[in-house]
Amino acid sequence: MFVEEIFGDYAAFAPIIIMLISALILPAVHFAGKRHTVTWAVALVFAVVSMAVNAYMLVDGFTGTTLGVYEYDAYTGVMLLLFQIVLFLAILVSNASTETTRLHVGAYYALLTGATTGMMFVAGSSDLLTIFVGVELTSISSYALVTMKRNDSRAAEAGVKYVIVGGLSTALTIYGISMIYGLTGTTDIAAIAASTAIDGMNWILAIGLVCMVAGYGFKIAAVPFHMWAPDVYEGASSPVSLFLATGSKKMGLSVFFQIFLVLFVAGSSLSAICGEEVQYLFAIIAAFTMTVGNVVAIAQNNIKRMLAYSSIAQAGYILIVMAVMTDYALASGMFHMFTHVFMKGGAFLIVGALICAGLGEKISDYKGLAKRSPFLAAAMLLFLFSLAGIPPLAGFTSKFFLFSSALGGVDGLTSQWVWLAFIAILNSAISLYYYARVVKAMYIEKGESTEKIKIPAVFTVAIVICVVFVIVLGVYPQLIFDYCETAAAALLL
Amino acid sequence: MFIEYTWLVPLIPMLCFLIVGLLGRKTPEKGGYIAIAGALLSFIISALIAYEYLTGDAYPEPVTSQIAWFAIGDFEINLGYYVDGLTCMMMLFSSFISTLIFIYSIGYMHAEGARKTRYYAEVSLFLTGMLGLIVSSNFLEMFIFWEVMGLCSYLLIGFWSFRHNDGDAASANAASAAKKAFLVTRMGDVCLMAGLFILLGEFHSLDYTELFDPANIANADSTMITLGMLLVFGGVIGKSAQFPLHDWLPDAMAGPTTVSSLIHAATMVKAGVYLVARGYPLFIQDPEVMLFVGIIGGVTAFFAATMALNNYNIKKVLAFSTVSQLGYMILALGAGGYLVALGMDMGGAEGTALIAAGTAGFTAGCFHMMNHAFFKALLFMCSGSVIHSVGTEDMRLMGGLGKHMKITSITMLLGSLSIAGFPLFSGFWSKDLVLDIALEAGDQTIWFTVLWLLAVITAFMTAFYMFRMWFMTFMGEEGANTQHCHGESPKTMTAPLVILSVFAVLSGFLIMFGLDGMVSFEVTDTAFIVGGGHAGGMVHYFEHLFTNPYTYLTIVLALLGIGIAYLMYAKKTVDPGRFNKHGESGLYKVLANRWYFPEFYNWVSWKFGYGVAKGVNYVDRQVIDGTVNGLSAAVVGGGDTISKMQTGNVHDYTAVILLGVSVLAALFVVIAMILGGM
Amino acid sequence: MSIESLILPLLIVIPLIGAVATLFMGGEKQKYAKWVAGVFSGITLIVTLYMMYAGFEDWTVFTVGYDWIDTSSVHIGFDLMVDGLSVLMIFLTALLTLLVVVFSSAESDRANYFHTLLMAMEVGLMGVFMAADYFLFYVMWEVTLIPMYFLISWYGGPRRHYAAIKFFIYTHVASLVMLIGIFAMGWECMAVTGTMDFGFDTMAEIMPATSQAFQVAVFALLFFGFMVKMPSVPFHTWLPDAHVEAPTAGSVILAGVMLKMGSYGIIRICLECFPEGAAYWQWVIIAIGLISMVYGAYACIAQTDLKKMVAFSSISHMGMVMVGIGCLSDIGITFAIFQMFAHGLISAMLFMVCGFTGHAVGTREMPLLGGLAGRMPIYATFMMIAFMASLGLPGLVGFWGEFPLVYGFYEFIKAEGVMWLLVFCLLTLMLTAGYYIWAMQKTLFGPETKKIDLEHVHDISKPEFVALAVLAVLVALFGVWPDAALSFIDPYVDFLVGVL
Amino acid sequence: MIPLEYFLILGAILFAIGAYGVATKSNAIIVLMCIELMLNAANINFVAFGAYHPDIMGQVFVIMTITVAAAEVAVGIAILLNAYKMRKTTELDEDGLTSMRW
Repeated sequence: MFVEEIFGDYAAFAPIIIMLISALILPAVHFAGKRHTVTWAVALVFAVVSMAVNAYMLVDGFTGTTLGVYEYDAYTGVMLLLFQIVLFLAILVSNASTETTRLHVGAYYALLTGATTGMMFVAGSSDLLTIFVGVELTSISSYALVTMKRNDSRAAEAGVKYVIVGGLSTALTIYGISMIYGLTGTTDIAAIAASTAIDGMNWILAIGLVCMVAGYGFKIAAVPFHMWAPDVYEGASSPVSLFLATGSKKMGLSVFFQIFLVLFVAGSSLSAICGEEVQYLFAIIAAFTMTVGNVVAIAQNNIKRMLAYSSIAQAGYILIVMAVMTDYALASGMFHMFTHVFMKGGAFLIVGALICAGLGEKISDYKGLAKRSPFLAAAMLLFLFSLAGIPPLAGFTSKFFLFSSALGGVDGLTSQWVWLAFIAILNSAISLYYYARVVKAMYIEKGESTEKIKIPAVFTVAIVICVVFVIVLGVYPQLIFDYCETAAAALLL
Repeated sequence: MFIEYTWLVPLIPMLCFLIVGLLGRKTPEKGGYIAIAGALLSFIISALIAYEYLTGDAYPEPVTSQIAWFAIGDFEINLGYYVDGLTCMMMLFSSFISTLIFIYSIGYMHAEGARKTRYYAEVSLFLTGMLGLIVSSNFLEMFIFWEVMGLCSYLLIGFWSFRHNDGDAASANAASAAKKAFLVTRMGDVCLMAGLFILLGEFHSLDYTELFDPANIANADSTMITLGMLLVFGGVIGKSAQFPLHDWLPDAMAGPTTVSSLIHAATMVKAGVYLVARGYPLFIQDPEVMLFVGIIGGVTAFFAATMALNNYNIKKVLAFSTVSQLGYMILALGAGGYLVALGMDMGGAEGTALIAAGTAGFTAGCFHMMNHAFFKALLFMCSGSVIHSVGTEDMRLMGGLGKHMKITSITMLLGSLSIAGFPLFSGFWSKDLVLDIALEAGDQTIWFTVLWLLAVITAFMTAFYMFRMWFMTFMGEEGANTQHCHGESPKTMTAPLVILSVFAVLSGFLIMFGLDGMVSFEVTDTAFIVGGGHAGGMVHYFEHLFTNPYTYLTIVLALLGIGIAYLMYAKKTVDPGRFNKHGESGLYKVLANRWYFPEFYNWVSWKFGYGVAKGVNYVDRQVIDGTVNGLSAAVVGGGDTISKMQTGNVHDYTAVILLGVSVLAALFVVIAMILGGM
Repeated sequence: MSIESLILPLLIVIPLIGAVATLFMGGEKQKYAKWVAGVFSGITLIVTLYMMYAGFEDWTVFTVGYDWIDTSSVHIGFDLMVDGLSVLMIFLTALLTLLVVVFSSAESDRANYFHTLLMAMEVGLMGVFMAADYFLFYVMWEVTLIPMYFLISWYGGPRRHYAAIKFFIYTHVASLVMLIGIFAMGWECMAVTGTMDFGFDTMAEIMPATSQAFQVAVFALLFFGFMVKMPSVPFHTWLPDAHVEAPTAGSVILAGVMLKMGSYGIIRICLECFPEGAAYWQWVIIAIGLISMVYGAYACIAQTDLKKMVAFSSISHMGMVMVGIGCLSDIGITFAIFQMFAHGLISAMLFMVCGFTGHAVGTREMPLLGGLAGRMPIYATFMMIAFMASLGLPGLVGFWGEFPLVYGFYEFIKAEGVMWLLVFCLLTLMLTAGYYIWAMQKTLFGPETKKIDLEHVHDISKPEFVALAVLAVLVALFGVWPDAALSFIDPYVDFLVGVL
Repeated sequence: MIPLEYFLILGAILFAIGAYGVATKSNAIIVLMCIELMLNAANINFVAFGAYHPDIMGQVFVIMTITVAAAEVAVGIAILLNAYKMRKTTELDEDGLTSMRW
């Protein structure tokens, strides 16, 4: 296999190495060329190459370990692919977008790539330390990314909020990790799971776990750690919002999977001590997250904020995985993450494209969009209905798998999480209300202007990609679901 | 030979309905001739069938044939015909009178223009219903035609429910009368339907042949049959306008007079009586049912007659009279059936005697039904002729018309004499037979004695109000509208009058020439047989009636009634105002207000119909929908409230995070405690 | 590949092509959209008729199945099938879509989208009635919502936004509850076979053997979803609003076919898979049915809007279907299905007539109307036929949905010793006659109204006449020849009663 | 040997002080410094645990944390400068950086 030939012992690291190279040379490229289009093209090429390499490795079924800290398996591959898709979409539209910075173009792409590198690093880690470092790499890059927006003081404010809340959550995380480390004497997740040093529930364990949940819960914007998200998504430029909502959030979820699923997977000694408690904890967080996300989304008038809350709700849905803790649930959760990338990403792309075209961010600005740009309106309609879970779109299929997992235990039907499934579907119905508001504005209400809208071509390309995947994953979920199942099996072994 | 084609009898009018309905506008007289031809053809076929059947070998066994239609579960529902004596009689007089009335319509409906198409289509459909009902071979089939007739009755009562020549008020009146007719009869129909459920449940079939088989009846649950037949009788009460559902019929006079004549006097309202006669084998299973039937009949006869006493609307008088006469028929069937039922319960020789006596009630009821069809059709057509000519229905505006309308006045006089029971006129024979059987049943229970008494009083009232009507119309000084009289009606109208008057006078004699055998009822161990009974003959009936002292009583009462009417309304030597305080007496008002039945109906329908509906609607809008809207408002409001917590101040965010951590930690421990891990 | 195996996919694909074709017929071309829609729905109807003719003896020849999603834990197939239960519904769908296209041929506001929505709806409805896989079933079930949502909110009345979103969310919640039931079935299947096989046939084998508690619970979940769709009191309030605001075409499809999805689901899924659950909930089903019947009928009386009245009458009639199903007997179910079919034809007529009233006269408020029969005789005739059929006049199709059905119910309650319950049925029949006759008196008869300007009111146009006439003929045809429909239903019910 | 609890309590106190500061101080710089306090609280825990378990990982973690903290503060200060440039304030209160809400 050519990856091994080229990268040798570092084969497992191959996609990351490509990304790192990209991140490192991009400022130089920009410094040398001073042409942001070139920088953009280079970033894009590296992203695509990395994605291709990863895809090849994934399809090929490559597994391997590098330096004893980074393990590439199906799970890693799938998550990497997800992050790379996000990166690809974000980079693709960044050059054309009128929101992104024009001053520090090299740094901008380097940060995007660097943040992705962090995510990718996380996905292959099995040690709390490496996970922590990877997450911080992503976080710190994102703080900077948020502020890198042209002519908008909201970005600055968003950056401040993000960095403060992020810093707090880092502190919580590290404090939690220290507790766990103190109890078990190790930071290797598998070792912690198998550790016999803990002989029962105690306050230290509780605080340690809750602090970690809180710290990483910040990344996925789980309630009550979600409050930064709407502000940041609103303040940041659309490509960055896209990146955060679909990429950074997925990394948080991946961290949850890698830490808590592995810690409490059936049979581990920790699960015997407080497995069920953690499940309930997550179930409650999930219920609150989806409910608050959806209910508050109704009150929003800014479409970016609405999408932010909708992202919170979607994260809540995926947290069902953490409550149920089966590999089927994990597979469906991962699948939902994929579909979420395309539908939420697509929605942010349209918002970004329309901002480029001079439209506002208010939902009322979308009035009459169907007349002004049938394509964008139709695409938005698809994304929103997909988010609401209307068949036969991707969002429905993934929700079908995800919600169905709530009813399944290890051996068939279980009624333990039926209430969670009910909350999920009720939320799903509530979400229809605010998505339909946008649809109504686009299709039914008459706008003041009937002028046709022109958007940059790359946006069109990116949106088309999302549309295609939203439909294809809806009618042919197996394209990815098979990999998700393999990945889930690989992680939970 | 003809009998196999019995299905043609209702089918021909059906075809006429379709032809007239679809193409009638383009034919001469807007389809009138087609309708007449259809009715006439039906009559001819009926006559041929009747002749063949009555002279055939099968007689008196019913001739029936059916095809499978569909199945309700395991129960086969069939379509077919069922011919016996009763069928023949009904078929004949229905199609005959219909033919005459259709011809009459050519004249009467002449001015209606394009609407005539609708008229002829609807009456053809009606005839389908009536004849179909008569030849049906099972209750379900009968019920279908029963309802079709109801529909036609509705449509025809409402014939002028829009764009009435007399203006908007008349339109509204017709519309509301049609509605009332449909709904009131529907109430009965719903009962009938329930009765059919019970019968179907007991017999697993609705074919007459199955239901009238004594072996099957013996197998069935007798309580259920009782209940079923009471419910079936509910249908009769609705259709034949019996107390307490009689009130629709007077209102139904809002339709054209031809319709009143055909549907609301001669044929459709007889369907109820026919149903009792047809269902006789089941009705007589329980004496109590028959007692109930008799009571309803007697009470109706009396009540309706009282209301006719002081009405000024020529058609409404006739309508009340119709109701009253229908009561007679039901009374006869009830009284006879009561005796038969008692006899069957009793058994032995005494029982056989009772049965033999009771079957006369069947004959009397059917006989009166036929006679009534003739004379009431005649009377209505005469009144139609009068109305056609003077343009009003109010008798106070008529008077002295005898000079202007000779034929009409004479034919109507004949009809009135007939219904009043003037000796040797048709009504005399049948009415006295009815009274006779009621009196006979009175031997068994005091109820029937009371009913007989009511019936006798009714006979007196009948004579009085009929001649009150005749005198007010044709005698005395000329009323306001008499001046505008166009003279005698056209030939198409008077010819049927003359023909019918002949029948009205003479049809009573039919019973002396074998009709009693044709509509007799016999009970044997293995079957209930309609028709084929022993025919009494002329001598028997003359002897029977004229040796009966009560006959003379009724004759005297009838003459008395005519006399009083003469004094009051022709000679005007007696002022009717003296007896009713000039319309101020309580009784007069009660009668004028039809015993307050319309008010009662209104009250019931408003209270239990609209009142409840209002309540339901309130619950629907406020409670159920209110909950739904409230929930959604709560969600939206909750969203607003929670979003206000998002203050934009990063301190609050961090505070919430820290609070969240504390709460979650506590929660985690609590869960652990609940689950017993700690 | 035989021609039979193409039929069912064709029934989905043809309208789909129609939908896509009309979608791109904007601008000048939109006036041809109705022809395209007409042709495609016409072909669909022809294929349907061929299928009814060719498959009468053996429906299984049409069954097709393709693997759709086939992972280690889930098996979902693109399975289509047809049988005596669904064939009538498919016929209704094909027929009413065509008639609606014909009836609405005057629609000129964004005509192409209008027809796209109609065709898309046909796709969904066909899918629901043909699906032989729960996933597919659910997908199609939801697919029907979207076109209806847009039909109401684009082409509807003044409160259309409210009505559309209420319809959308209300029925969506219900179907999601149903979805949970489907999940439970899937996991139960997982426990038995090791994979979640959502195929109808697999489920029909496994489910009747499951524990009573499971059946009771899952039956309830599914039943709730179907009940809201039917809709039954107290979850019916979306219907009157939706109907009042929907354009005529939407109402016709909504009442004519979409409501049947609910009862179809109950029979197809609840009864076939959960006989014990059905037995457990039997009285609840009957109670809901009876309440819907009486409540709907009473509510009709209080309405002043013609369409709203007819909407409530749909609730009442579907309540009757529910009662029939609740009997769990041969007769009850047979005629419940027949009633579904009959109501499909009749309510289509009713809504066409009522919709036309609104169009032509400008209002549907009964207090404002009166004496229309004089000015619009043909319209009046159709209205009368529709009303009479709906109130169960013998000789028209409605009667055969009522009389035998109530008889089936009578048999059941007689066996249970609660015969007095029959009173509710009789009361409903009475009230039904009451509100229809009352409505006719108010609108068609009496003095011509002076409250609105009738100067420019015309009788129905040719296309509208054709649509109504076809329905009227069918209403009469099935009225005198109920066996035409019963012969499809009977074999299916025989099978179903075997399961119960 | 000093009991482990003492270190933990010290850490907890530091953590609490930091948390209090984060939640109340209106100056963004001070908030950043409070976050540093919290991180150091964790560091103390790590060092202590690392010492009590004979394990090098605790100290490694501390090094990593310090690095991360440095990076975070660097970026944080840059962001604050940017915010000051844009808004002329670094106050986190009502009249400061609270334009995005609800």
